[in-house]
Amino acid sequence: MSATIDNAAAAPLTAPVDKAPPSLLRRLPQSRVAMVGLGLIIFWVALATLAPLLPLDPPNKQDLMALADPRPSARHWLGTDFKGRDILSRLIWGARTVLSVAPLAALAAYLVGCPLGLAAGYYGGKVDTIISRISDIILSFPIIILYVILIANIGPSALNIVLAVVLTAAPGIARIVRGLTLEQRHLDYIAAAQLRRESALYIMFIELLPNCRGPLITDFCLRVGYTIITIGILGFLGLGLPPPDPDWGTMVKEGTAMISVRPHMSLFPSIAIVSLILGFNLLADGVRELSLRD
Amino acid sequence: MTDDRDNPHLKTLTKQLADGRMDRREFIRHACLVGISAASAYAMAGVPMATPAKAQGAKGGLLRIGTRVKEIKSPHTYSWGGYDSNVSRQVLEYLTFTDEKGVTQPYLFEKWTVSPDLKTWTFNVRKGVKWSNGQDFTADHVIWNLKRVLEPAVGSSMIGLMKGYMLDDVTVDGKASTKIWSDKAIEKVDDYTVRLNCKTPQVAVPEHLFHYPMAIMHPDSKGVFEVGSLGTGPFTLTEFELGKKAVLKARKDYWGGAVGIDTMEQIDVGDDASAAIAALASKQIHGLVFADPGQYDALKALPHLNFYDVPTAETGVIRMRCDQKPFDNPKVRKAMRMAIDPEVVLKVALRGLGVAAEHHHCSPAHPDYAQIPPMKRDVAGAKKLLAEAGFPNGVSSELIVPNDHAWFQSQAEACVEMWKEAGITVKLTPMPGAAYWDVWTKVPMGTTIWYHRPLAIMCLGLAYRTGVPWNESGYSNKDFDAILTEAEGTLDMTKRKELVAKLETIMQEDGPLVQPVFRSTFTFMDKRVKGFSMHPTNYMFAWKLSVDA
Amino acid sequence: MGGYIIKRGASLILTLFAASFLVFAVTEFSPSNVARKTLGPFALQSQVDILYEKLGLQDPLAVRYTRWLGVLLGLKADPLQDPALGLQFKDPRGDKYFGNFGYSTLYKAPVNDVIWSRLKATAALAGIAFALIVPLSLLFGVLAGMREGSGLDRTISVFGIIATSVPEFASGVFLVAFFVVTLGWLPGTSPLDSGGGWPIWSQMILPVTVLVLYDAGYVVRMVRGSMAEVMNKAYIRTAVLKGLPMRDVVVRHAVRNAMIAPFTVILLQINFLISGVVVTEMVFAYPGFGRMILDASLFGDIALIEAATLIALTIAILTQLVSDVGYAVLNPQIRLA
Amino acid sequence: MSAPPAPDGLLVLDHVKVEYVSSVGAVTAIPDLSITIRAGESYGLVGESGCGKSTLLMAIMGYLGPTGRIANGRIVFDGADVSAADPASLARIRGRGCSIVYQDPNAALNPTLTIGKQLIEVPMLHEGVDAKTARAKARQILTDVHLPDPDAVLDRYPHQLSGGQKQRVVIAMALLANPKLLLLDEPTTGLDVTVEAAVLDLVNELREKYGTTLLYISHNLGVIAKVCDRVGVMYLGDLVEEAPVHELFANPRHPYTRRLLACVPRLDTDKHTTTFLPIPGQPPSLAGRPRGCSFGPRCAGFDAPRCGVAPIPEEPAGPGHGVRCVRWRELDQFEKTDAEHVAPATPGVEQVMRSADLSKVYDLGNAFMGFGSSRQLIANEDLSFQANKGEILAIVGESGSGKSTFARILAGLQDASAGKLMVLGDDLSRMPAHKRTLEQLAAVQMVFQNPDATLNPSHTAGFSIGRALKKFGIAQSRKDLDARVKELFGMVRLSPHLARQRPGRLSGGQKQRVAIARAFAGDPKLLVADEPVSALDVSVQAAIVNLLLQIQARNGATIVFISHDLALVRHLADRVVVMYLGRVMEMGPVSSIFSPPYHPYTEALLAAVPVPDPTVKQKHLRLEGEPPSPINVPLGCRFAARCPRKLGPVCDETPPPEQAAPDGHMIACHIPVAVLARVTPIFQRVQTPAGAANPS
Repeated sequence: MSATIDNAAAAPLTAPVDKAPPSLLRRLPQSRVAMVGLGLIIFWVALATLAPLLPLDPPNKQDLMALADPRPSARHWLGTDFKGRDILSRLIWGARTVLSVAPLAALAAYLVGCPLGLAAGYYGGKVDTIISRISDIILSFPIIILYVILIANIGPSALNIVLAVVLTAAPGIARIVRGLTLEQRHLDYIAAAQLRRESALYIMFIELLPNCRGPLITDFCLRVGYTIITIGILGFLGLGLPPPDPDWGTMVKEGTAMISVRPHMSLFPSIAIVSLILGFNLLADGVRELSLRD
Repeated sequence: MTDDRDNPHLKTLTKQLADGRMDRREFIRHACLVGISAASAYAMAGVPMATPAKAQGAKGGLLRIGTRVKEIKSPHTYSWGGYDSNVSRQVLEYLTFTDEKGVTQPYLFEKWTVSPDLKTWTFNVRKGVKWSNGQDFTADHVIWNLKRVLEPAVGSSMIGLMKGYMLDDVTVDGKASTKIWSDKAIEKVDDYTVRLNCKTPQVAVPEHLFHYPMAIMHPDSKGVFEVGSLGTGPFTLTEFELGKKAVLKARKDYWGGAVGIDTMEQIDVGDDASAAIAALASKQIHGLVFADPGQYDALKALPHLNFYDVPTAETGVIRMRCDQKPFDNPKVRKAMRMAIDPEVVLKVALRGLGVAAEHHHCSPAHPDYAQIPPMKRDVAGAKKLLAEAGFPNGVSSELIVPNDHAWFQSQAEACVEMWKEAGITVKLTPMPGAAYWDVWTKVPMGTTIWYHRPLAIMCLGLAYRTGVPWNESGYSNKDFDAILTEAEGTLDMTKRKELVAKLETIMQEDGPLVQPVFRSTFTFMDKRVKGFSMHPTNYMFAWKLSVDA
Repeated sequence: MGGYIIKRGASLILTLFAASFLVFAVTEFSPSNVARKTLGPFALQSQVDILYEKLGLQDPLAVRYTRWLGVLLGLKADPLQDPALGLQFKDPRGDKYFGNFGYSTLYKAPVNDVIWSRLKATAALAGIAFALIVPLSLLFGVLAGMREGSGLDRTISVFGIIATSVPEFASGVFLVAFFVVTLGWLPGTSPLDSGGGWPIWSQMILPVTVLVLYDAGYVVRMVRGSMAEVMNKAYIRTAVLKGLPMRDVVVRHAVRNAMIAPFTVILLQINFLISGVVVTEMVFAYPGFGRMILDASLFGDIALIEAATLIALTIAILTQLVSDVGYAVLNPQIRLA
Repeated sequence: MSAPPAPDGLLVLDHVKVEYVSSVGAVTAIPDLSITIRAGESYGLVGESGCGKSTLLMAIMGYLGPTGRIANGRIVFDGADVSAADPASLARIRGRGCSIVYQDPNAALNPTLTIGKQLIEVPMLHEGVDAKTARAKARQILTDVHLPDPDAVLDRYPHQLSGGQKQRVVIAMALLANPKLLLLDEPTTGLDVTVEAAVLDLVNELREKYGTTLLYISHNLGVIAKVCDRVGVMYLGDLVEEAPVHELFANPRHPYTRRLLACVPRLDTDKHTTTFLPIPGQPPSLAGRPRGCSFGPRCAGFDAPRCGVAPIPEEPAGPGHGVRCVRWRELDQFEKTDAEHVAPATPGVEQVMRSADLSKVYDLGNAFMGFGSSRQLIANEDLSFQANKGEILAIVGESGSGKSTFARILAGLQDASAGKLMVLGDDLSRMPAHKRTLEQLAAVQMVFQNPDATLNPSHTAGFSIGRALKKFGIAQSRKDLDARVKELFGMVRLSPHLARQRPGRLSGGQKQRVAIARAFAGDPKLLVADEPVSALDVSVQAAIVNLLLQIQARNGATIVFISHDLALVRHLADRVVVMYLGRVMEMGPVSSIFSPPYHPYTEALLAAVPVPDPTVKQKHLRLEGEPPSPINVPLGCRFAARCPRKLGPVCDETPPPEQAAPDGHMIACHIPVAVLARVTPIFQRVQTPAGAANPS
């Protein structure tokens, strides 16, 4: 029984029909926050991609000459770590790991979480109960504890980190997708699809999922940021990716002992981590603001 | 002194000293081992005896040491001397005392004599030692402790150490076990005399008695150490909180004399290297039990600290399983060694705090060390050997690195870089220390801590003799075993060194290990702490210390 | 209401049950076994084998899990405490009682002796941090969300986002470098012991700061978001157009509604603070719950991991319950069922 | 309008210009508007969505938000310039001079505070009285707005009240400030028609009692006709016409006003006699405001040199009647009063749909593990009616009547609990969509209520039509598909290039056209239309209704039309079913429903309908309370509890008999048909202007 609501009151009048918002991606430049975030991410992606072409020391090469004075110098712009390895090179090569593992892990979590959430939201009933119950159990776990227990037991490797992220993040994603699905499930376009007897899979993936993309893009960026923090924490707790290949968290950890005399050893890796996380968080924030503006 | 002159071993030893077959240091060490008093030994060697760090007199005050406060309940089954025994060490004492130079001296045993065949050891219990409840310390107490640690059900690692000369293998319910080889093995001569009758000759018995699980407990304790436990030592444990701190209060009636401080607190600073540094920097603690090479630079920069170090035979052996490909081929094993420059490892992993080793586990700190030509790094040679072994394209393997010794990883990383140049690809896999001990004899390549042991042949015998429990590499070489057995029965130092040289050569050519460095153990203490010296096994003796206000 | 409590209680037990089994299964992947961990690295393999068999470690997972559960529920005696093993493992509470988490192989002590003091220490840290996070986040969140898009809002939002982007280990490390090493104003570690000349309150400052910085950033943003949303609601317009001064509009009409959504999030922080402080505890050598879990996990101390998991989960689920009840109190439209 | 502000104006808007500022620049919402409202007057502002009427209201209250501003002109209230007021005096004006009643009472009340707390704030703040006095005052006002048990209401939270009660609370809140001017912003939109009528009665009553001046904003001309003395018509921020209410309805002078009135369904016409005259095109965006006359681009009489250059001045068209049109005198030359009349489809005798004792019962929760009692919601009970080929069967009723449930069962979105539902010979009562054959699915399609939800925002407008064509096997190849989609777009009068647009770029009317095209993709024999136009502006609604009638005339489909709008039903239905709480109260041919004998419920509904004609007088008949919850249904007649003609216990205890009246007219009531027939008709014309037809 509701009629159109003329709520042009406090907000600007509804967007003109002939100028509906273009896709989120094309509007991204409107958000300064998002652009700063994107800039930070692109900066690291570029460095990571170009790593083999850059005139850098190999990341694991130990420069014995630098052991005496590891501070930043013309030879090593960001100095060396206490094993004589070039920090800049290790940061850039380390970015390759972080930038592949974190998004990959988040993506894998989405591949698991989305179908679960869609099924729970669309089918409801027992399917929903089972999926939600399992999700609840995993989500009740204090997340860091779960990571520590998992990684300490199955061992630190890129694959295992991906597995751990999937296990811990998929339920959260499923919950979000379920919520978004529930919002839509009773909308008329779903009914219309049912009335032409579309299959459940079709409705879930073609009709429902695309409409979840706004919140999911935001969530994805946040999750990548959080995964980077997690990988950093695991490295810091000594559960990082196996040595000697550079891992940002491990670099911070290794540098902390020297913080009072050689602060650059943990300062630069920390800045790297913070900048990349900030990038994803800012992007997420910008995207969210933009999608709220619709 | 008269007793010393009667010592049956004196003649051999003095002769060797006179012939120059044994240096003065070795003479003193051996003389002490066989029961000659340190004073006599030093005198005979013509070395002025360094005044042992004496207690500074009762000045009072509080000493706070950063460590990990681990479980301490069962001293006889301690698994590592570094942390757990340093709490009980202040309360429970040992029968002998091995100083930082490796010289074993009397302690609760006032003196001892040994038969010429090195099988019968007679120990005199020091009189006047009183338990903290006032009771006298007697031979019965000693025997109770000895028997207890050799009881398989107790699970003390003393079994491993004394098995060769005190225990027989037996089968109980189809399971391998051990028992004391003879009813008379541990003999009470009188209230203040104990005799050990060994199955085989053994020169190192007094050193073994200083092994950390051999803490002397009161029989009433039933082997449990806790707050208020009886001990003969200078302190009593008054407070203990796992993972937090242990508080020890000085006894007024300690047999050894005045105790320098009133209270010792051992504070748990965690595993994080930076937390310990922060605690020292903010003067929350006076010093650390020991420091890691990774902390060295930072601590050196703190002006209120003194640096203490001592060279040791402690090392991290990268051992290869000889029954697994590709290490079943001795050429591959040798190539692994040839690709390494120990000096690089020393610099990178130990900040130079140690000595370069020669891949044979015998240290210049060992008296029976023999100087042989060091292995030079030879990348081309290593490649050639690999090609000969059938690996022209190099080999690859996985190296397990237990993460409870931070410098192991630095060592491994340095090695990986050098191996890479020789076409050897090694993947590092860190593992919690606890987990490593379940696989340490199984993985193809692993890094194992070998603590300081007084003799080179002890190390070789424990780790590389065919079939012994701690032979982690599965190494089996008949020649090696034969020479080793011969060396163990040879008291003549020159001869023994010749044998050891052969063993060292076999290790370098055929052995299962890459062993680039021996480390010095070191620590930092507040300059106000007086009387401290670094012990190679990180033992602390708080009663000798004092703290300036 | 009675039905509600029974329902929640049943779900709590079910969750604990499932989670404990999950953890049990995960620790299967851990190398080494209880016998080796109990006896330590230098015990002979034969000794380990004897204990292995005596403890029934060769049994299938389900059998061992049932046995563990039996010990926990007080139906079975803890096998490690069997004096026949000669392990000197003795729990002063007896070997058979409800809530017997068994024996920690890492600390060689009953789990109940180890775990509660850690929890207390962490609770103190978490409590202080929480007591700061909540008012700070509410204040800044409300200030920012009150006027969306204002300069104050942007400043607070940017600070919030930066704060959440700095992992605890990074901020911890730099706070130490600055306040401990450079200035010498604060102690570098927090052993919760005043013996080193630093009173305990001074030892709490840095860990609490690290937690507050990281966490408040997040909560501020939540509160801000909710506040901004509420400020756009029609009933706020109603309040303004009633002629209420801005302060009354915010305090009386906006804040309570703005609290509804972040309330759950705020309570979830307790959960995070109890277990997620592991990094902070590592940096400051704080003798807490998180560090204990890390140690236990690295060592593979199943009994301790299980106990810690169950306790953390119970806290988490109770927090959730409190948040649901509180949610219903804040929001009269919700009925608990 | 442009006359100098009258000295007796309580509220004077003097050349007000309102802008919204954004990063891309300022957008003018109201270019230049002047109104004077005299004390004691009831002024109505009418216009379609986006015309700026709410913006104007907020400008008067000084609450344009951070982006809005009054760029020019003055708003003088009771001698004080609102547009220049400081916050304190603004607060004083808001609190004591000028109160507002909002459109959506659900949103306007703070959900976490009790009604009492929200009410007593006002006197405590503005009169400085203590809480007790304030509460007494609040209680008094609640009594004035006829809320039963005001003490209980004071202690309740908003969600514990019904929509109508909440709107009464909002009105009470506004009255508490003793305002001189009461602004009402669509206060009855979203309420059921019987509730709406009661609220409007209240407004009129209070106006008489307190002598408050009213400014009433609505899109509903019927409501305006009921409560206002003077009316202004807004289009795109301009006041295009202003006149006393009778004058405006009798002699509309602006082309827009005329078109608007021609789009409104009336109770005295139907599809056979009249065709709606929709306005071509759609309103431009504010940013694309045309030069000259804002209505120019859509006006049949647009004459560029005269209309498209300068702002149009206001011209007097009678006493108190102003119009902004330069050609108002020439209206008859270009305004057709009669559009091309489309002959509606002729109903056949062939039965397409028949329901027999159809029931739908929802089990509300198996409470957890047997705790709590399980409850049932009876949505439909014993529905028995039929629809023939080419017929429009309308089902009317207020919210909760179960009409949408029936629609969903019919379409296959739900299954029934009992009874039969024969469609083209098959019983579909227990055959939801996934069990139906493709032929059965194609035969029954549905058009939904909410244009914003009917199309998937992620897919193009043509996408779902293409899917339907493919699924129903009508077209497979890309080429065929494109051709068919184009054809269907043509059928619903949409440019084919819109098929490639996403719904975000379509207007509500366009979306509903796409939805109709989609429903007709499979050439259905039966179309279920669930309130397809209720969310649309009246001019758009008219166009969609015309479209539906045209399509039906062409392909002879049967339409089951669900609606709450009796006037619209009067216009297009052939037969009508009146439902209340899941049961049929009355049914029959459309004309029989709108004349005696009435079912008492139908009678009350008709008495409540807002008629867009101030000359029609309705019989005063109001229902007590609001429809009870369908969870605890009475045993006897569903309507007994609210029935003004209740006989006694028999109504409560015995289900009413289904009495037959002539022409297949059925009334389910205990009162004999003969008695029911002895009532006066609901609608009486007071003064009949020339040319108006006799209301039925």
